[in-house]
Amino acid sequence: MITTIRLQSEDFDAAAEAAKLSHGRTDIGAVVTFTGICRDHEGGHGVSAMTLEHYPGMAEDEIARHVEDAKRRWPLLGATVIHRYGRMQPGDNIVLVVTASAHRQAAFAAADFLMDYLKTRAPFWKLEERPDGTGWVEAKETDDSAAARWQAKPGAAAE
Amino acid sequence: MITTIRLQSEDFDAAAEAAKLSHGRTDIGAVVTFTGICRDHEGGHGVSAMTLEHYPGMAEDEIARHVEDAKRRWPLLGATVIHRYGRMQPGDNIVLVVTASAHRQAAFAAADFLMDYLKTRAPFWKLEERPDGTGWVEAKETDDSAAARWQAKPGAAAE
Amino acid sequence: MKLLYFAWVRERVGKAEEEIAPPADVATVADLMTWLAGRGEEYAHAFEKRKVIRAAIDRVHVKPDTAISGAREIAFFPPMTGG
Amino acid sequence: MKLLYFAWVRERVGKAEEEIAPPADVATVADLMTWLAGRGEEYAHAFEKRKVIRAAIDRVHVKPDTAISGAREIAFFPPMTGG
Repeated sequence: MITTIRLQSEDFDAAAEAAKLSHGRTDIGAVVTFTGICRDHEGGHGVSAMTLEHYPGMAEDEIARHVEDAKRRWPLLGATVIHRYGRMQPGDNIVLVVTASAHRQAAFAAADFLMDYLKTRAPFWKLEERPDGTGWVEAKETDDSAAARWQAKPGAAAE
Repeated sequence: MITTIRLQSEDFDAAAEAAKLSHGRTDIGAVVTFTGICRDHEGGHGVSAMTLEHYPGMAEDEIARHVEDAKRRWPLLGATVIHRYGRMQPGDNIVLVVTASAHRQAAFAAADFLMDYLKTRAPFWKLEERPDGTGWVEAKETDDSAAARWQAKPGAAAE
Repeated sequence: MKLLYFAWVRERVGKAEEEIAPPADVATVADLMTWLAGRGEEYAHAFEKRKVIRAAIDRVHVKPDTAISGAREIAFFPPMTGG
Repeated sequence: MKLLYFAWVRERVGKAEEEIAPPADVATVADLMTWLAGRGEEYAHAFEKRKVIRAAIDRVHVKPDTAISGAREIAFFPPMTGG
């Protein structure tokens, strides 16, 4: 399986990354890409920009552990995770997850799983620039409960 | 909401379609793309090519009904469905679904939902070229049960 | 009314479409399949696995007990395998 | 051992990292937070919402009752908000 994990401040090209996974291959039947984008509002307040802080070293390790976990749960043929850090403005890409498999259920479930874990376990923190100053984004309970879906039974949400 | 539905024999550019949905917008936080690709094997036999037959007129209508259904179930900001017809070889793109929303759960669930319905309700039929001749692909029970997930409770699988 | 056939239903019937005028007692989609199956060997072959065949009236999926009166276009086809 | 602080824990402590040598009775991650909170106003402020703060030892998430002996690098941070 082709696995790509990158942390970078520069933007990424979702299409090029997806193409890399499937190019020249005839065993892949499904490619799912998730692109997370910086929005201009969040929970009722405006956001003019945000800065993503991360824990270098641990972030890569933690993402790699979850990609390995996803490979054990689903028959993946490829997975790419790219997470940006630094300052971003509304409309800018933040995170990319690409999964490839023979069948669509595995590709969908693995991408969904990886995003839930990136949200709740990968060591990144968002500092928002708001009309009244800057503020750290608080973790959401809905993200924790989304991630908890995968703990009950491996692959349960894929069925 | 921007909705694009196209049936075409020519290839599509998944990246360009995804970019169309989110370009210049700052309210979209999540874009999910699903690309279905022709594989060189299926259920134990080789596939050297396949021809997709469709019911012109009904295919567009049926897809449009499911996109409308998805819009009622989730807060989508955009949706694109492109389905090819004609002869395809392993590695060729077959189908594209792109969904955009403020939040990732809606984008994931809507893309998953649309693919399940395309598989089981959109009037397309695959004729495979196999080592021993041609054969129509049989509908899979796993596809029917995947589509049935969405009937129990609207949006249930998104939670 | 116009009939359309797709995939292996089309191959077995030997044509993609035709105009028909069934008798008045052919009231439902199931009746129509029975009537068609009696029109010759190729139709009998096409409609032998009747429970598997799906139908659409005027481009909307329908069940076998749906009435066909007023239909302009009825299509018969195997379970869909798109996506 | 090396300590790392991230996000608002870093802002409150006023530094991103430091070397420390806690006394031998500081056995767990929770003990370490208590000991750090007693090191001054900025630490007391950083560790006042102790139940919210997460920790990692040598780049792996750990719970408050995890032993710190042998750790080379311990990090403290708020709940993650990436993705």
